[in-house]
Amino acid sequence: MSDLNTSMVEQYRNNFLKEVEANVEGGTWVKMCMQCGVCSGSCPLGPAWEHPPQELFMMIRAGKREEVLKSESMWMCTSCYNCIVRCPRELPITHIMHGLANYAHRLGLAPKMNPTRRFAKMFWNNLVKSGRVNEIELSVGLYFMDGFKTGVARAWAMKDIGLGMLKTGRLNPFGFLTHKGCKDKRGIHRMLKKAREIEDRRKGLAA
Amino acid sequence: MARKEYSFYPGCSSERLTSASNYMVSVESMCKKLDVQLNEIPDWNCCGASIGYAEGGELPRHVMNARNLAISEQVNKGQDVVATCAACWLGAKETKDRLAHDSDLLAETNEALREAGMNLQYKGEQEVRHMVEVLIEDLGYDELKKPVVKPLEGIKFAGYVGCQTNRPFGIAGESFENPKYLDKLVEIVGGEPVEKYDQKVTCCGGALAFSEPEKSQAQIKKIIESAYDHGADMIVTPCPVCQMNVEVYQGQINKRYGTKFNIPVTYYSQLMTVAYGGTAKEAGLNGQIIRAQRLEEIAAKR
Amino acid sequence: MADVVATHETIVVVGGGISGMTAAVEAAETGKNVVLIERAPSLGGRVSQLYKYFPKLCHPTCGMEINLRRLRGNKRIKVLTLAEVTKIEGRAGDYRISVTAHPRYVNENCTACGACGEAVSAQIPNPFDYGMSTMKAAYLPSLMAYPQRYVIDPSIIGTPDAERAQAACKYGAVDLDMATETFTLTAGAVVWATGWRPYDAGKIQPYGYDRFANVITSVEFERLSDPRGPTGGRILRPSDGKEAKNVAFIQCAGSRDRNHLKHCSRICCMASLKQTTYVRERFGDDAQSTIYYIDIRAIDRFEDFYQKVQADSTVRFVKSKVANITEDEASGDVILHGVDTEGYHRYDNRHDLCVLAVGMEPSVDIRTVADVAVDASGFIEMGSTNGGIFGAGCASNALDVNRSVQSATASVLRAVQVVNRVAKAEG
Amino acid sequence: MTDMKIGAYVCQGCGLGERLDTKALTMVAQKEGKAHVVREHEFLCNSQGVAMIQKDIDEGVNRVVIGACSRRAKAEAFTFENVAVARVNLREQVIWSQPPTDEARELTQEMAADYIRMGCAEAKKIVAPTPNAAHGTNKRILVVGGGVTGMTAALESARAGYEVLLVEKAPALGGYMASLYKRVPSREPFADPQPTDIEALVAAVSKDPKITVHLNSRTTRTSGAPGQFSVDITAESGPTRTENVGAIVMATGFTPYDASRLPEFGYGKSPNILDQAGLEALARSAAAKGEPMRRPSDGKEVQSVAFIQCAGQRDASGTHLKYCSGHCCNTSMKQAMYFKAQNPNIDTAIIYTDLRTPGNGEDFYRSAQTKGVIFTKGKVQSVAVNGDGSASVHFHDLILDDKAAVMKDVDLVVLATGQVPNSGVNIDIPPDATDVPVTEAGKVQSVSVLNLTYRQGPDVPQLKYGFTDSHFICFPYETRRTGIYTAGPVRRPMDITQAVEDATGAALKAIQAVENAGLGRAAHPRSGDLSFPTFRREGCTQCKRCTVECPFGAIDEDEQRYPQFNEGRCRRCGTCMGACPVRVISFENYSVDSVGSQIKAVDVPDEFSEKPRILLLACENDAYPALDMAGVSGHTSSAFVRTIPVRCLGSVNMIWITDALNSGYDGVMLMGCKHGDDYQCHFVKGSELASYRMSKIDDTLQNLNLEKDRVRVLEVAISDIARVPQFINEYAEKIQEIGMSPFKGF
Repeated sequence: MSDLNTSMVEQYRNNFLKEVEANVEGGTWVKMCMQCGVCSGSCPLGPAWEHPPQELFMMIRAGKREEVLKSESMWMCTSCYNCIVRCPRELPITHIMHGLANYAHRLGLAPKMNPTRRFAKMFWNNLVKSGRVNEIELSVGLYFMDGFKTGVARAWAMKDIGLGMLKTGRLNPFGFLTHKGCKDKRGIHRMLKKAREIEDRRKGLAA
Repeated sequence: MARKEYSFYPGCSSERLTSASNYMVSVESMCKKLDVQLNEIPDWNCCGASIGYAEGGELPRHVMNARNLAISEQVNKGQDVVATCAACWLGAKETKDRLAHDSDLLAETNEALREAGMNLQYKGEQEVRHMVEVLIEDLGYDELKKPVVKPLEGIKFAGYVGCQTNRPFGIAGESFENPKYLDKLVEIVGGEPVEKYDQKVTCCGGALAFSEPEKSQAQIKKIIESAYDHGADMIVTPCPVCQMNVEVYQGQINKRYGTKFNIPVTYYSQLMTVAYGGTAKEAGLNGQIIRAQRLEEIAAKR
Repeated sequence: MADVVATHETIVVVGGGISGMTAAVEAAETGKNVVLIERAPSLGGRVSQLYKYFPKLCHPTCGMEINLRRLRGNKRIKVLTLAEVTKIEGRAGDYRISVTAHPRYVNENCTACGACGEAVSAQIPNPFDYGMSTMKAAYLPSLMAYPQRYVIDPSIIGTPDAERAQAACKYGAVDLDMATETFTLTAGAVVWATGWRPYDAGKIQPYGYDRFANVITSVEFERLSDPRGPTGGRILRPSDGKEAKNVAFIQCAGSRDRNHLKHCSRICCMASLKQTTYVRERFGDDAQSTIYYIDIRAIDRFEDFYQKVQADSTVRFVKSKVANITEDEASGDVILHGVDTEGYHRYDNRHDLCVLAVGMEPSVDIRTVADVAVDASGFIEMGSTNGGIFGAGCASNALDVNRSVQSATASVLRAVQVVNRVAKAEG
Repeated sequence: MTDMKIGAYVCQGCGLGERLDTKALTMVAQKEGKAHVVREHEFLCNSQGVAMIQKDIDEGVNRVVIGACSRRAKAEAFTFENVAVARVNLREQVIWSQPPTDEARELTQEMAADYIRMGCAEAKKIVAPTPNAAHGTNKRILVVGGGVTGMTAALESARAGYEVLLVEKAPALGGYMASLYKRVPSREPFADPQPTDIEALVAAVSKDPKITVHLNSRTTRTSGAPGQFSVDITAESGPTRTENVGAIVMATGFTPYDASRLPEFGYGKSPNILDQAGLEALARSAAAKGEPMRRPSDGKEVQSVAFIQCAGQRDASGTHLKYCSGHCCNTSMKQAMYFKAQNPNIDTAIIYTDLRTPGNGEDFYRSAQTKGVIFTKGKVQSVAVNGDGSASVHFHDLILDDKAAVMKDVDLVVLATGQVPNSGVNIDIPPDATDVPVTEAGKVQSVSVLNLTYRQGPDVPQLKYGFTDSHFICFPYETRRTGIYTAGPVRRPMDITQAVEDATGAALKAIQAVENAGLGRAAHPRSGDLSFPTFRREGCTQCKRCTVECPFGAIDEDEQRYPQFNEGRCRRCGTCMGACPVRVISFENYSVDSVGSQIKAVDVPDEFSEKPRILLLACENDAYPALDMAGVSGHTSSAFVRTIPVRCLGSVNMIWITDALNSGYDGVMLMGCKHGDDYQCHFVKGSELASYRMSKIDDTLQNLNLEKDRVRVLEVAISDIARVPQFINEYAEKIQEIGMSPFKGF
């Protein structure tokens, strides 16, 4: 998909940093980090990070392209924005993590089976379909993404919650059929297609 | 003519028969009592939510939000956009913020917007605000106190603010680590806020609730435990994602950790509706999976 | 203040801390007439509230004694305490300086015999201890106080306490009719040495200074360690008076931070290194100090001190900006959360006490008083743009004591140049 | 000299009247003290009290004894023109140091009586000092060194109206700063390198009518004292001229640490490995040619640069410089910006352990990052030079904890080496010494700068690592050579901004020195003191102790090998007086006799009285104030102690102690300041010399066959307010324990 994957990276030189600056949301901020680690310490899922944000920034500067882009770490971001508000250098860390994940995902380097990556993909496709999220379709789809059997098992495990939601009128059992979504679906699809084109052009990614 | 009018962005989870429909119900009742009119943005679309990043990327997410804002600028002229959902508010506000500081991104956004119907163009004319902001800044605590007829006496609430209503923008004048407005709202409706509730801005892991359940449920456990430790009867929150996560997974958490959690998780709008004399139905209390009995009792009182 | 004689050849020094006192004596010993204006009731400023100086670990009162002797013995210096400069008008060689003098309610007859203090019953918070202790409402600001005269706190004026103080004084030194005075001084040049104030630690929300009793500031820790301080130097923590043997020091508390002060306050690293020696001095091998830092800034020969502290087995260094602090409500202990970025180690460290090495900001915004160029942090910029008004010490930059005194000495020469020009012109 | 007329005044204020029989005290003054006039007063320090004394003075009283509060209080009230005043401290150190009980009354009164006796005895032996007629009046300032520090000192002095002589060894003014391409910014927004503007500075100095510049010249002989220095200025071409100046600013700057001592970093192995000075040269020549910066080895345009911080600095092992030069982090950032300005795509990496950019330097740091300068926290292990002229930097990445990190094929490596002071000869190192410190070895030359004719050596004493810094935090300009002030990197490692500030401060001190010399007044810490040491030539045995021990090198030897006092250089500490075995040195208001007679004046009860007497000689700078504050704080201490303040323990002459013991004192205490590495003695060596002399006291005690404990030397700080009375009481108990002195009543 992209020749970027074949590009050679020298350790402790700027070429990977430049790649990140060009293609990752908020990437131009990576060089501003002073390695204080307040972000790493502020993440609610901290222990789940193999490489916390400030370390990822250092790895980018050190040219560790593979380790960074193939890492599970940035997929641990819960978008809580703790890191952003505490960073003494005002780095938009949350967005950089999203940007790295998105970039790795688009390059096809992101871990295939990472659950968040898969959920995010499914979530996006779900909302794009009608312009609005179809919750029942999303959750059921989620249960069954690894096939029928595991799906049934997952659904069963979740049945109490599901029933609770149904009973309280917070889940629409017939949502598959009745979910309407936006009127201007075609417009939205065209719009998103265009947006994707523009972004790929900017990032030198083949659509 | 209502005393306040806003261009309203409800968001996916506020639709009928969705996860936050009860929030929606109570917001409508609350606004009626406060004489605030919400004009829904026609054919609004999803904000993309923060989790949309992986597949959606940067520009498409901005475009989604820009579409809503552009429609609002076109239809609900001169009104501030108000959202009730933290994610919707943040998504829209972030887009406004980024486009205001990045002309290239603005141009690209409008280029894509042209592909959608209603020949839209985003200008960035309208403020994007959270319902709580509107209540505190436009009406003010005193105004919010006036309609109270049934003070929620004797109920102790843990004010759980969560992340995205609080960071990175938050409510003006409040700190990121220890915002006080929820507690103030609780006081206004006659309830008792939990002092020193140390988990009030802890992340519930909502974004990862489906993909990393054990991790997000570990977060939720902290949030609920502290509420119990500080003697709370209920948790109150301004965020539909927080509400759902903290409420619906208590059963699973009990299984996982052998805890006995069973604490109601309510919305500020539900508290206010009841305090303002609304019925349990008007307050969407029937939407609670864990019943908020104390509130229902008060609502039932003549 | 009719007795203050000032001319176009007079140098007015604003601020009676180490920088201002230095400026005053250096100028006077160069043969210039000086009016020294201090807002507090006595000279000494912030350094007099320090237990020890780095890197020598000597005592501020030692140099203070010498400076006071130089000052007492010099007829060229007129000292005004409890006085504030409200406006400076004019130009180099010809300034008119508006001063507001607050009443001390004690005149020069005072012999500091202490009778009024014994007579008064009201207790007030002691600013010398940052409010960590209280004192009588008729008081001698400190043992080294100059002028060596008591002060009656305005809060008891009009109460029987004040009457008692007056009755107790055999020398007619208590004068309850004193009132605020405003007057104008003439001067050829001004040395502005109003010093610094600690950054408001409450603004650093993740550290909970406003919520947790055992999170204190570095200046407060100086008082806790000082035998003349509120705990008699026995490092007792505020929540329960327990000995604080396990102390955390957080560097850059407010400094080097776009959310707070963008500059580096220079002294904080050395101050914390020094304060670990207080813990060591007090508790010996039972002491445990941990310094959480981004970069240890021990420049020039201060490096020796850093290396000395590094060699102390009771001191740990963690390369980390602490993410946040939580309190263990049961014990009152503070728990610091964060990541040691040297090799990525997560920590949740429990300490008896946490000391925030708070940053420096100018204590007075000079722009409200005079038209003077300041940098983005409010420090007076060096250079000729300011006519005959010269910044000295921490009013001009974040400086340690030694550099402040240097700066004060330099500012005196700049002031001398102005008044010498005037003298030449006036012949 | 008119005959002596003593007036003794006893105050009754502050409780003295209630606690003491002041009438009896005036009697003591009259009968035993031989005071001509004695008076009591209920409030001596007020206007009437002072007027009363002045009246007596007008009527002939020329020695005044004030029995009131400490000499540290009410100094303004009790100063009288041309009259010697003896302050008797009845308040802080008598009534406030004794319990206010009836039982204590008798001893308190005895104490007061003794102090009155001592006060009268002192008054007899002192006169109000008058300045030496021989003081110098030359007000010209000599500045040695024509770099930014020296030029600033010269210009600032001239602007204050003083003549300046500027001596520079090089053929042109400018110094190290002139070799810089640009300087670290000194103004908002602290974002970009700034022109040095050195040409403007040189021009200003050159055209200033008050400044005379001598280039290609050195100071080959310096003698004299403040207000009257005589200096030989020798030009390279030969001729020497002698000039007179009043004070000297030494601004001889620094030399970059010799990078060839860093082979591990490849210096010398490839022309592409430079020190910071080398990089400045490269940048200047490139800019001059209007060309990009190229690799020295092959002229290839530079694509990548690595900066190695702390190269040969902060080295605890002692192989290289132990200290941090302070400016190098900012300097490397500045130099990295040279490259970013040339081409933003040039890789510039700064490898550091602690980034040190205090104050607004933080803005400069952020600016460097914004420009794409990359900062890596790491410890460099080695630099390997590759065949193609590029280099590979091997280091331990401290963040990623990678011990085998490598920065491959960089075109240039810049070593941030430190500043070595050009401080001349280290007079404390004997010429034949083998273990010379790195800083010495690091010097290009170790020839004298000032060539002082002083008995104690040709240059200014060095504090540490060759720097001529002051050891006093509160007094940065204290040098041990009065009237000679050092400034800039020779004093302490520093950057340009600090050097300019430092030069201005040093210039003020030099100006102050000539002004005071002209009035015969002493310099800090006894500022304004008019007394000065004199000696009885006929009594002198030429033992030279005074010339060796004077902490300020104030005493030379004349051609007949007699001590030659240069009071302009003297700080009036009295160390010479303490050193003199034949007691021929004295001051008008402080002498072996003035203290000795106080000691003798004390009434020593016989051995059956159970009333021991302990002499306490206390340093007036720290111990004495501590004793005062102990009194103010209500700490009580033994009533058997009699305290005499001394200018410095260094001024304590052995005879005082032996006299005291011989005349029946049961013990002698000395309280002085800390000595050693972190000395707190205001006269630098005083307390150290005292402790050295006292180490020999045991023999004396043996000869008298007295117990060792009869003499005790203590180090106290001014803050030892609670400890000082403890020391006294512990010692008093010790004396009780060993019993009364056998020498009583002789």
